[in-house]
Amino acid sequence: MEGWLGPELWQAVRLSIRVSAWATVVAMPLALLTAWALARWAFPGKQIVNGIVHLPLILPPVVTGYLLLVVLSPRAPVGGFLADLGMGFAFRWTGAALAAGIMGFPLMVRAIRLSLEAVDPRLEAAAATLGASRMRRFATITLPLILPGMLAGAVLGFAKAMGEFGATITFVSNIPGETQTMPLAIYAFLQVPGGEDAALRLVIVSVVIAMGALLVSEWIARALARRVAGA
Amino acid sequence: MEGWLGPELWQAVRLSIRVSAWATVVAMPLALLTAWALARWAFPGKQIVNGIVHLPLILPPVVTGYLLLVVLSPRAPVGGFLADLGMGFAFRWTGAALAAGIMGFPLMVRAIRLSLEAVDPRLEAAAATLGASRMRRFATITLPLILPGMLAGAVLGFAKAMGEFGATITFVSNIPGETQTMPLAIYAFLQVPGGEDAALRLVIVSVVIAMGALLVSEWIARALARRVAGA
Amino acid sequence: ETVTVFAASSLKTALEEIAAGFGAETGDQVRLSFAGSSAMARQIMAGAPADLFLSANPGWMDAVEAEGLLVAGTRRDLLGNALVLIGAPDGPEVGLGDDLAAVLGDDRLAMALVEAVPAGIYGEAALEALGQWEALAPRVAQAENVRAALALVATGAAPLGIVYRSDAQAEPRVRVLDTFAADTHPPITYPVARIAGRETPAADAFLAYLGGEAARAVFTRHGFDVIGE
Amino acid sequence: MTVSVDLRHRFEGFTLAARFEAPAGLTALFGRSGSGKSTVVNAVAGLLRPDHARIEIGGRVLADTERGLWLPPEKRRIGYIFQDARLFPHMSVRQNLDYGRKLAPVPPGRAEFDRVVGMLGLEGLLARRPARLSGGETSRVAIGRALLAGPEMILADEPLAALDEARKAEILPYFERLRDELSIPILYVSHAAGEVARLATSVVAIEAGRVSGQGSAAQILGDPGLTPLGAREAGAMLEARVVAHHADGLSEVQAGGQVLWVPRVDRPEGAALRVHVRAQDVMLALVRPEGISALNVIPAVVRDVRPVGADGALVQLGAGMAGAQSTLLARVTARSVSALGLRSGLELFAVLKAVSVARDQAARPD
Amino acid sequence: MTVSVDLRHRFEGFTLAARFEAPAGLTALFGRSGSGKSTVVNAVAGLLRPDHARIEIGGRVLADTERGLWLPPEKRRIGYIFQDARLFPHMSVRQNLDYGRKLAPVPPGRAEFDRVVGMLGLEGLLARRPARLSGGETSRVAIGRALLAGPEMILADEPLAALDEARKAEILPYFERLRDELSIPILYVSHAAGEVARLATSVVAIEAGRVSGQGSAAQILGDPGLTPLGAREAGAMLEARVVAHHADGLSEVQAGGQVLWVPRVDRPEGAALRVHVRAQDVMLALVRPEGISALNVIPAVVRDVRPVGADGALVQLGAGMAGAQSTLLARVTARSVSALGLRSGLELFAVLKAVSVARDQAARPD
Ligand SMILES: Nc1ncnc2c1ncn2[C@@H]1O[C@H](COP(=O)(O)OP(=O)(O)OP(=O)(O)O)[C@@H](O)[C@H]1O
Ligand SMILES: Nc1ncnc2c1ncn2[C@@H]1O[C@H](COP(=O)(O)OP(=O)(O)OP(=O)(O)O)[C@@H](O)[C@H]1O
Ligand code: MOO
Ligand SMILES: [Mg+2]
Ligand SMILES: [Mg+2]
Repeated sequence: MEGWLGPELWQAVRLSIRVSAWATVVAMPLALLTAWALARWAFPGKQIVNGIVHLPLILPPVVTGYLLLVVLSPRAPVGGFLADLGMGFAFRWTGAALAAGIMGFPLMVRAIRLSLEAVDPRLEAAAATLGASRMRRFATITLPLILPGMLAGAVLGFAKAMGEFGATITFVSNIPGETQTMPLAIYAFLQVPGGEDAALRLVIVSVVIAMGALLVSEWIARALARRVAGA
Repeated sequence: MEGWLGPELWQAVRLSIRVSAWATVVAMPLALLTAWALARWAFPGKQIVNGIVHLPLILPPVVTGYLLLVVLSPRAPVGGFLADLGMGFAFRWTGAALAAGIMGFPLMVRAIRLSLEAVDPRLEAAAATLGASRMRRFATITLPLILPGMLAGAVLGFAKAMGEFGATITFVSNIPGETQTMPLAIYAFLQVPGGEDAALRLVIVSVVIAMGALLVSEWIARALARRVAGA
Repeated sequence: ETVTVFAASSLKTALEEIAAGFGAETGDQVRLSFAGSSAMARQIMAGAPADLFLSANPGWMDAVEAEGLLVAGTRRDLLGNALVLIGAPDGPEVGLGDDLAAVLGDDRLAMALVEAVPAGIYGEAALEALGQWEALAPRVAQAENVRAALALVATGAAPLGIVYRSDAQAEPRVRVLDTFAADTHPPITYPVARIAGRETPAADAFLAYLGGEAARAVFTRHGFDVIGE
Repeated sequence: MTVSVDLRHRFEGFTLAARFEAPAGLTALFGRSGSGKSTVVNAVAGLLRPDHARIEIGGRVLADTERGLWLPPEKRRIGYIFQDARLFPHMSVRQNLDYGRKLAPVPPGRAEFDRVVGMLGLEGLLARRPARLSGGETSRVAIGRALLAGPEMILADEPLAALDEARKAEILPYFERLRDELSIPILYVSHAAGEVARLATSVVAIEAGRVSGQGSAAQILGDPGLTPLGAREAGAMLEARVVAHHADGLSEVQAGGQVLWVPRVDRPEGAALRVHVRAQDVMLALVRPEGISALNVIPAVVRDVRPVGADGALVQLGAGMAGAQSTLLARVTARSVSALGLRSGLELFAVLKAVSVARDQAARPD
Repeated sequence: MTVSVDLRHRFEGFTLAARFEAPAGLTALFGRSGSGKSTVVNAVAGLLRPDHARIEIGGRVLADTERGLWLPPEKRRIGYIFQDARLFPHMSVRQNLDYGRKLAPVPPGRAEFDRVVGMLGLEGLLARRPARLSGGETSRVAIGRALLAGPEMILADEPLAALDEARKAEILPYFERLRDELSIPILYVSHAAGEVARLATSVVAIEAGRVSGQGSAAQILGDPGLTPLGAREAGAMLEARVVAHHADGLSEVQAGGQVLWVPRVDRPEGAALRVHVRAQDVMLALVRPEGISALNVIPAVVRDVRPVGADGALVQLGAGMAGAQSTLLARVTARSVSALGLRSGLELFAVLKAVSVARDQAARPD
């Protein structure tokens, strides 16, 4: 594969996987919490949180990237503070992961929330009568029952991360080996006449990877469904 | 509003709403059918269909736009044929709607599919024993029960359409009054020094519209949930 | 009559002003579509309803020409531009003679995509000519286009950047530190041409108008060189 | 209409191989928990497609897997009362009730709707969603929904299990009416003796997926080895006829030439009915007892004495005039067998309290 | 441990205002469908938070809304057998059974697990998911899950409704053991007379959200006006003691100085037990009948004759020696009342078949 692509593109492939995986993994617990809050809690400003969650979907990606840049560039207060802690995002792969995670976030939250809303609260009540604390009910009843939704959210988030372009390039720009994910490399190729061939190779690779993830997720989902239907 | 924005931006706002609304409305039945097929049918090549549905998420939007251009441009066989029928998409607002619809499609399908998988098949079986045909079961049992998922899908699709940029500009270009949606207008403003102000206005308008749609959807969802919980 | 012009995004402000003037003078409408040159070239090759193409880059105009889509004899280089080094208004006084890599330290130099976007390609060539590229290459943050590179400097994300003079001129949050000599990079030209397919006298008129005095004044005001007839 | 069922199906760890013919009327499906009753009913409904199946109702073939015939559930015209209710959660009680009704070829009218709603006590609940119903209310709506679908056959899977006695007593006559007046075949799963004794035309006992016994209700309930209700409920099923209703609230009926006094029966004089006399309620006396509260003292002859369990016996009696004899069953202790010297041929008296033939055990015409 | 419950709650169209004290033992909650039984149980479980509530168990206050006290369900240490089972669909039967067990402060051991599994007949189903269980299997698992949570109180909402008689007979002794040996208070919703007669220490009758009657099982079951089981099930509750077990399968018990023969009772000699004698099973005779199969002929005196319904009467009898008298009830027809001239003070004989005191109606010590 590396031979077919050349070391530079191969680097983009590896980076994209890393960025997408981190984006998905780190966003998941947050998405879960957010989905829980939106599905189960009543609190003032709930619709505002809901709106903020959807923002990355509503805004053109470039705008999202621009907002990230404004807030998190090393010269900005927040970004400077984080950079001082050694946790800067600007021009680093972590920033690419952040952008990808944010762009996929609404998709993950929605999928999880739909699952949460489908969980029969009477089962959680039954667990409570058996002595299970709130935490344990969540871990043993709710979580297993929303796994399909979490899985769907993870797939959507991962796929989105694999394809994210606008916010990423605007926020962390295109630094080979650091922030040049596959979509950025593809874009660059498409900007020059005759670059389609190399772009195509990357497209194929990215489709193959995402399809692999998709297949794995479908396989797990089937296993989960079988588990509930009875082994 | 028009005064604050000026006629040109106002045009972009109206176009964006039209494009997003059409994209959502037209994609919905297709998304429903696709979700149904993926959730309920077993057929060869199912995972391929599943993969194709996810493609717009996986691919950088520019690539999706490029593929659309290659297939549907008036010079391409398919695009030419459609153009002859007067149904061309290229460089028309219908093309912008198509691009937006395609980009939001995986989100819609997933949301509907999650809801479908949560429907208790025993209820459909009960309806069958009462004499309801497959179609009627779908219309009277399944459909009402997946309305929350369809609604979630519609919101995601609409929000995505409001924000879609890469595929649209690549496919149908940025023609004021015809294909220049809000994200494209925002982009254009960001390309010139001092355009940030106008861009910001458009961002605000697009956020307000999408939030409005979101609020309406949440409101309907609550009404639906109340309906099931008992009036 | 309506004339549809596909033009590089960076020309937006100037062209809108000129189109308004043209409209007032002739009563014809000019529809301006701004996007990346690559996208528009591809669209034109795919049959987009453009009457005029104003590219930020001769390469894509060549590609369109190779397809035989230009009206013969209408292509000409309309505008030129200069490449400048920019920095924050309150930043240190830096020139192209300085060791930019040393100035940057851990920071980044903002440029457009160095292999894909003309401003980036030109910038790389110029830095190479100045013998600075090798040291700077790992420090470059490549933005989607010149405007995005400008934004990196304007927001303070990068202390230095390389952009067109025309872009830098209108951005109050940056300062032009130095200008690259024209011979350090390939000439920066914006070719224009009539697209074949639609006979519109208005398009021909607008093409002519772009070379006229009124247009020249506007372009110059926005920092472009107008290349003579 | 005869129902003929022949099924074979394998679940992991459970094999169903059931074949039975149910004559017109109500067929009770009996069997312990997990024996396969719901599986049979699901197959008849068309919801479970067994490995092999042949199902025929009054000549109409619903399924014949050998010939690849499999009518989908919606073509079978059944009213299925599910063990787990399965109300439509997004519809009001009224909409649930109307669901099948509107699809019936001849939709039950307004009057019928009101009658069913009244019988089931659903008047106040019509606007309610299922999530806000009590357990019994839920099963009542499920019953109504199935009955109002205008079915040609009813499948009832423990329909009354969640209901109180009073409510059961209100619903049972409706099933009788369906069975008798509309002659709709009914497959009825129940563990409740009273229901079966009162309703069943025939009984099919299922054990671990196989039919272990099958026959008329009289046969099955008269044989403690067969009846799945337990020895307490074994008894005789007498075919009787109403002779007269008396002012003191008793009805006089005749069975096999023998007069029986029972609490008032809701049938016109002359009507046929079935009386279920539990073996447990019959006392035996060697001499006619005098001055007792039991109104029925019937001369009888012992036909058979069969030990049941460790401590008891079931005594089969012939009663009434020769040629029109009824069979009665009496359950007595082993001690009484020896104390009274019970043996075949012994002439004695069967004593039965009128109130033992309780209202909810009487009454069905043929 | 006394359970004291005082609840007020309004649903749209339904108001609950129930207050009762349940003494140690098993309290049966009776009432028609929709009367509010599950609502009461849910409040006691902590799943429904009523507008006003005070719930106390053996001095432990679970809820007192006046004082803002509301223990969450998981702190109440209850074993709730839900009317709708509510098994966890993603867990095997074994995992369902283990769920509460692992959370108990003193988890029931392996032996207890095996005993419950055996009693409920779940051995073959431990690896199965709930979706593949039959209706009765589902409710059996629900019972096991609650029992194995090592609860300090049991709430059972029609736990046996979906089960066959044989299975019920296997499970009932387990509830008795919980009640007697472990003295766990039990709130038990049921419509089944046999269950209640056998299990209940006290009975609370609920009607349209209010407590309409409340008392010991003997009181409630002895009063046909009160018993929600219907007149058929009214009867006397005799406190008795096992005298001896005899070789012919009968047990001799003594109640109020009077010997009673009943089918073998599973209690040691000397043990106390409760015998439920249904009024319907008692025959009256003016002279001691001879040569009859009924083993119990008890001299008695009529204390009261009360008409019941249009056609019958309930006769209250004093039996046994003065000072240690028992009260018996007999249900007879109006015709017998006049034929025998039944009136207060009349001396006569109560005749009762041993087999009428059936196994599943006997036996509970105090
Ligand atoms: N969530 C609710 N909202 C409104 N009314 C309700 C709700 N839950 C129950 N009810 C009503 O309250 C009454 C009591 O219900 P409950 O479930 O306590 O009855 P129940 O005695 O358990 O009856 P069953 O024997 O039928 O289970 C019923 O009339 C029922 O319709
Ligand atoms: N989907 C399934 N997969 C595997 N086994 C099943 C499935 N459904 C039912 N069974 C098993 O088949 C047997 C028969 O089930 P069925 O539901 O017919 O019992 P039933 O007679 O209706 O019992 P109950 O009185 O408890 O409702 C049971 O042992 C059950 O565990
Ligand atoms: O237009 Mo996109 O959606 O990520 O660049
Ligand atoms: Mg069943
Ligand atoms: Mg209830």
